[in-house]
Amino acid sequence: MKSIEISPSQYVMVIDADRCTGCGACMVACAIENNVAPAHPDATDRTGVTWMKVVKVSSGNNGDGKPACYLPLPCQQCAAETPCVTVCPQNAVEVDQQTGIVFQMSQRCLGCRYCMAACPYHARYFNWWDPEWPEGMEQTLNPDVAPRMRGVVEKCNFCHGRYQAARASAAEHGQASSDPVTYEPACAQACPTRAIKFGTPANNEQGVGDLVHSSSAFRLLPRLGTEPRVYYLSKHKWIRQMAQMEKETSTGEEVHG
Amino acid sequence: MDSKFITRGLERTSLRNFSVWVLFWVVVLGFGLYGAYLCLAEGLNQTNMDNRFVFGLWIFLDLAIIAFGAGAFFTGLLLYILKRSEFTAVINSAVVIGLICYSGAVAVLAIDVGQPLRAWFTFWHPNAHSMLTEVTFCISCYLVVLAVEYMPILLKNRKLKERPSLLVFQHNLHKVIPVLAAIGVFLSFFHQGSLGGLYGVLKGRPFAFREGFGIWPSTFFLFVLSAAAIGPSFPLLTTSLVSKISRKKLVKPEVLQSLGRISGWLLLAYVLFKSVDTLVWINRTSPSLLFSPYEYYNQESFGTWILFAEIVVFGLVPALMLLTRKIREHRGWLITAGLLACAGIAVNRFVMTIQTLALPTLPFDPFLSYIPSWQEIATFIAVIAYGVLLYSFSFRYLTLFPQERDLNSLTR
Amino acid sequence: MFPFVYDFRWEATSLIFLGVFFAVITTLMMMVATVTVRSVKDLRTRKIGTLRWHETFEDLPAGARSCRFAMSGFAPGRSCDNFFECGTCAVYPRFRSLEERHRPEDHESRSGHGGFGIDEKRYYHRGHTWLQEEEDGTCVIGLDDFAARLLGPNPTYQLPPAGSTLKQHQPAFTIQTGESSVRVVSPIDGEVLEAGDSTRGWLLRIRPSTQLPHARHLFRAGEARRWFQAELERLNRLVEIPGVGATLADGGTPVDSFRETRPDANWDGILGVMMLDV
Amino acid sequence: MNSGRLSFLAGLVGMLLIGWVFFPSLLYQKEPQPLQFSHAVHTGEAVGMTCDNCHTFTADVRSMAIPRLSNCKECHSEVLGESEAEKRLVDEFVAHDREIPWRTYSRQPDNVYFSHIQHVQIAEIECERCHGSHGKSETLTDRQINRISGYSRNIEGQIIPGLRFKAWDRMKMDDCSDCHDERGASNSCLKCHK
Repeated sequence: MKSIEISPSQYVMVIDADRCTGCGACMVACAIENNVAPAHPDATDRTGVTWMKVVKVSSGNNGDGKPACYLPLPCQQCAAETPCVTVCPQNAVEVDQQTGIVFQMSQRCLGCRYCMAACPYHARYFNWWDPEWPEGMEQTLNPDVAPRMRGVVEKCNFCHGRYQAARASAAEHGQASSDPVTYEPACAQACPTRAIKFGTPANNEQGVGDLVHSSSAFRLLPRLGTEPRVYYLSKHKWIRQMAQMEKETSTGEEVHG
Repeated sequence: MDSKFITRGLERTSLRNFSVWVLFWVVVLGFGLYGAYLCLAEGLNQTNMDNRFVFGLWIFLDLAIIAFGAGAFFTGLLLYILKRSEFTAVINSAVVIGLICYSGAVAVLAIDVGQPLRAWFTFWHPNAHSMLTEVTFCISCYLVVLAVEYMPILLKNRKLKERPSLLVFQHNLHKVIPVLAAIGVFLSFFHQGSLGGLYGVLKGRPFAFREGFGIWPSTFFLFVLSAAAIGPSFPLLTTSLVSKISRKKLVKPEVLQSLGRISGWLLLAYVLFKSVDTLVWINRTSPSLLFSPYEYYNQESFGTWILFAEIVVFGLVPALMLLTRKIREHRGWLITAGLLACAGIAVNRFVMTIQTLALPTLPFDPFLSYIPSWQEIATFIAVIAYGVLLYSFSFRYLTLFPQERDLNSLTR
Repeated sequence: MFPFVYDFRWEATSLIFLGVFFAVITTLMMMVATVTVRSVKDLRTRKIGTLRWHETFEDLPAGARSCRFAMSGFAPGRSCDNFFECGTCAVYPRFRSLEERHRPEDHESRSGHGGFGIDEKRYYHRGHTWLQEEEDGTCVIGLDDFAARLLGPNPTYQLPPAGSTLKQHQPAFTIQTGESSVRVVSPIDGEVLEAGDSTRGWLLRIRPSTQLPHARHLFRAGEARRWFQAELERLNRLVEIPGVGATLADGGTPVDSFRETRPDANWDGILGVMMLDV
Repeated sequence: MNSGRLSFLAGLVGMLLIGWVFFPSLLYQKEPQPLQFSHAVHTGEAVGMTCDNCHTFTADVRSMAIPRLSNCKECHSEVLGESEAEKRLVDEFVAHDREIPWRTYSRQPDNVYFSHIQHVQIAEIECERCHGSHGKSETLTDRQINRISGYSRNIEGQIIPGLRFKAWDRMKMDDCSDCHDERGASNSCLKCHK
């Protein structure tokens, strides 16, 4: 696996697959934080909006003591050749150079869904229905996140509403806007097992700077060259190999992260 | 009754028959438009597309009918640029079909996107790196070109040309048609290619991803070549169909055979390049991304038979048929070969869109299936009905086939 | 799209892409503008008549456009590409001299050929009119036998008033017969002196701008015979007329009215195609 | 001049009038302020207040607050001058301890994230850069709301063809991005959008 090319001052997320119990707290926290409307009655698991989605992966008969694992799948915030950015016909997707966050401008989005076809991680979601909140529930909307309308694509942006808030309070303390700020996305905050760590390698918040270099770190489909900013951790070889599509590895040789 | 509007020397069915025919298609169109209206008013939840199967029937059909519409640019290329004057016999019809295909495709695209009113954003904030930007620009420009090319045909209508201003305009417009044809060829080359590039660039879809030259993946060139290959085949089919329905001889058989022969050579070249491309993809491109190409064909509905069908049954076979003089000179076989060739391109477009999306990329992802909803099918039917209506009116009131008067008697 | 639009990208790819796009759009707009300007100019300079004839000529079925020398056998299969303007045709003199050397004018006097009356004194035009020079230097115009049989009984004529100008190959007058009306093109440039009618044997008396012997595009009797023959064959391809065609070789006389033999045919279309009004 | 040309000109003038005069008044809904207020009196030499005397940061430090009644009450617990507005202030609002429902001129659209603290404190941009001479105005004009977009006309700009002559004539995205360009600040979407 290639060494990371990610600027140390950009954010990374490290998800410990061994710790994840599949409880789904991150999914709920994400939806509430980011003003995702309750699913339409006709929505299925393939038409709903779940910026963070936990999938269960079974080992088959090569369990290695762990028959199944859960992988929380947010947008992988690809750092290189970001597939969704190059395909968007009207520059509605952008990689922020400072934070590394891949940002979907729903207001610019045409809803052509080409980015969804391009995304190898299926981490993008289309608003098939008008977002509707039950009477009174719109009062609970997060003012830092703009709701999206029907017919546009949206996805995880590392809770950039929280980033903006952190940025503002950093400014209050006189911090220049070029320095990275410390904040925690809703999913990381909500995880009861602390399986999701977030920060910049430079500041090494929650140890992310070390974790991305650990031997158990891996990323999804690294051969596509997308350099995701979301890392996974697992001590189990089958999980690492499965995620990297490496079916043939000689025994006894450790795959280096 | 309307005989004053029909070109002199052409024999057309009675107004009553024509009205019945039109009425039938208007009803079909109405039904289709209702489906399309639902998709616009209620949103794309009316379709069976979803977050994984983001493109469906519509994109497949868009790609296919835009390839079929290539007849307009290719006949224009043969006639105006390569000076093959025998194709005057089919150019008008090819232009009308091109116009129908492109306007139909654009209309469906407008329904397919989530926010059609933002379509102008692509022009205002274009991302020059996106194949889709290129497609959008080229198709809109080419639609304008086709509309301008259609004008002289329309203005030749018996009643319209009575007006001096229209006559003069038509005359002058006709003089610059070669320039339009050249622009059309240029635009077609790029957007037919970019439609192929749409999928070829998707590294995240190893089934569709292809290497290429510079910014263009190999599918770019394959799409151009395949569109050019059926460019002559599709007018051959439509001409035969119209001939059958109207019970008129429309063009001399030699013209159709000539179209078939050109189609055959191009198709042969396409099959050759497609085979080389497939081999490179199986042996190099796909393995380099750690995807075993054989897995793509393990799925229930998409076996290797589809690859065989695409390249051999609907590629090599019609190519060889069209290149065989004896087969070409037999009307029925000629049409069969044209039909096979067009089906082959449709299969190719199907594979590039539907199969690409059905196959999983993530290792733990399942294979997906998708069946279009009635609203999607209705929208497609609306395009067909629109095409039939526009063509019927053009055929009745305009001169689509100049040779028709020489080939038919005027006895009822 | 434009440099003043937010997030316009000053990078090579964008600039090339937009450059090509604007080039295409500009070319398209320039072309439509040029066509419009030219059209306005053409409308002003009143070339409509000539232009309409050229357009009509282009629209004629291929069978109606054969060269006169194709009919006489000197240029087999040749189509006219000069709008029947033999006076300005480049190949005319060559074929004409050939014709004169190899087949001296057929003086065999016959009152008719294929049952059509052909008058040695008359000049025939491809729109099925004839011209005859009178003693006072004026000319009279009439419809030939072929046209008379196409039109059927009792056609009505809308003739131009005295003083009108006629232009060669451009509509001179209109005939109404049954449900169809057909415009008859003028065989020559000239000025209308008097309108006649069918009982007087001619329809218009004119003062031609060209002296008839110099009007190269008109047929004399010998050529007219071959042309009538070709026209009959053309008609027969459009509609099978009993008593014409195969029987003609025997010198049989065609029926007086083609119409009556085949009332079911599309006579409006036939009239237009045969009389150069499509 | 013939009648055709005359009627063309008349039509042109008519349409221009409709477009430039009638249509804007139709497009924008006028909302009067609940009370008249003279910034000029307060910031003038006699009183000598500055903007941040009343417009302080909100709790989340992103916005500048519209003054609350408590700000006013600091001086205006009783009628000080002779103006009608001030009498109303005391009678209608101070006496009943009722907040004045001021109408905000420059509220950005929902999808815009604007942080005053970053602009005022970190970048040290003067209030006038965006708000112009509002702090020296004698009266409060009506707020004009675009009936279609719901945005204030102060965002879209008062000049009908959409031109900007002074930095504060408009507060559209282009105006933000121009200033970001000038100062070398990032123009990434994420910087201002949410």
